[in-house]
Amino acid sequence: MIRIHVSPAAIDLAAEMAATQAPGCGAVATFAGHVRADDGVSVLELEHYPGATEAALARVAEGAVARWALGAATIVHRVGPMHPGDAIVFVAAAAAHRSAALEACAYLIDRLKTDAPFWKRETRPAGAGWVEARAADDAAAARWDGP
Amino acid sequence: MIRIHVSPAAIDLAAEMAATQAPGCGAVATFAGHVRADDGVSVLELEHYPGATEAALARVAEGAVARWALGAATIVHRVGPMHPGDAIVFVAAAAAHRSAALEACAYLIDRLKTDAPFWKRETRPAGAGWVEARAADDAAAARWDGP
Amino acid sequence: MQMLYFAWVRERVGTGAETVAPPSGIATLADLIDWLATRSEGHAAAFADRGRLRAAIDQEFVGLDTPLGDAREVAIFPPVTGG
Amino acid sequence: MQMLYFAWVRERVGTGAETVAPPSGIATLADLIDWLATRSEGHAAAFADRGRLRAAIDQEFVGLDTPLGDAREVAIFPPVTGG
Repeated sequence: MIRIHVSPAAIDLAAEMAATQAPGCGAVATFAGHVRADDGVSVLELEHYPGATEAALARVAEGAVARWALGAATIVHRVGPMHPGDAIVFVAAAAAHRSAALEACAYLIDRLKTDAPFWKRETRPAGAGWVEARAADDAAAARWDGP
Repeated sequence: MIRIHVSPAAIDLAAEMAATQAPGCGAVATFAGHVRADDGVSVLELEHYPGATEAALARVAEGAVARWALGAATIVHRVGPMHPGDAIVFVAAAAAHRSAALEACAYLIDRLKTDAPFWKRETRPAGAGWVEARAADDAAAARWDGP
Repeated sequence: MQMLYFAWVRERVGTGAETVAPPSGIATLADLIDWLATRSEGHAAAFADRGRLRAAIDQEFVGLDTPLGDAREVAIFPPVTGG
Repeated sequence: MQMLYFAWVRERVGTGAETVAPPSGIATLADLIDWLATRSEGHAAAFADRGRLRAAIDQEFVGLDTPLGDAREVAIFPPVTGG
């Protein structure tokens, strides 16, 4: 069961976690990313490519389901303006055993960072600007590439 | 902020996830283990060593907080009788960045499995019995050993 | 051909979407970007640093050397920064 | 000395807790287990397979070759299976 949502609404983390389950799946791993309050950011705005975003996230989730035989995978990404403490993204994987759930959860967030068309714009005291892509994110995603 | 709970009460996963946060921690990773419904188990009973259990879980959490500079770590373990679908265990780690949160979350559950005095007793159609320890769990915990 | 622009590419071009009719001889995405850069100062600024551009043809992410084929929708944008 | 037993060790011994006064000459956990095994058929059954036993002295997990020292609480139990 793959669940993909891209929306300007606040993410209901508890509901999303509860929805990521399947018969026989005793292990559920989740990751949530929140706007950090400690680096002077007052507003974080997420732009995306409607249609292509959902398709890219579905491919990421399908890749995880196939690779780790998941019973359920969830990717929820908020778009539009948000504020410190708000959840930006939530991913979750349900599997029979913990190693599959934990690895798949890491895969979902690593791949999402490089494979889905989102762009972050930060407003700080010194002004506003687009966030630069990080080489570390490419490296984190690439570790899942294989033969 | 380390939170440790061992109790016969049902685990409130949403509340535990929401409580695992700290200033500056934009990344929260969680793992929940549930009683599997698909292998004929009707009752799973968890016995533990009161006092020693909480101390062992605190050591596991302190190890994770020190190693990954976590802002918050939570370990909640249910004891007593439970049924298919019930959450047995929930762990969570909050950090500034995702790799620390994800790795610490895996450490918490891997170490809990080998370092804390819990014992599982399953009731199946064929009868009841104590669950045998798994060599795979020792291996998973040992991968965190290092110089 | 429907063009879409995102993030600072959109800001520099001055619009998030426009319809264009490239002349014959525009074979690849790179050719298209060269031609788009001549349309306005904004386009020129948006497309000045080719190394910072990524693209999709009909919502598939592709390299800049990709042939346009019979593309209906082409998107140009910076490296992604979601999550 | 307070003894605690858990899981199938507790079931075989027939109790989860008992107070014992080992004779002098019982230096290590292994010595203690040898001596406990003589107390009843249940104890003997519980402690028959030394390789499946784990232990804690005053709530610290230790190997079976550990000296008892002035232990107040000794727990004996199977390998743990939490999580």
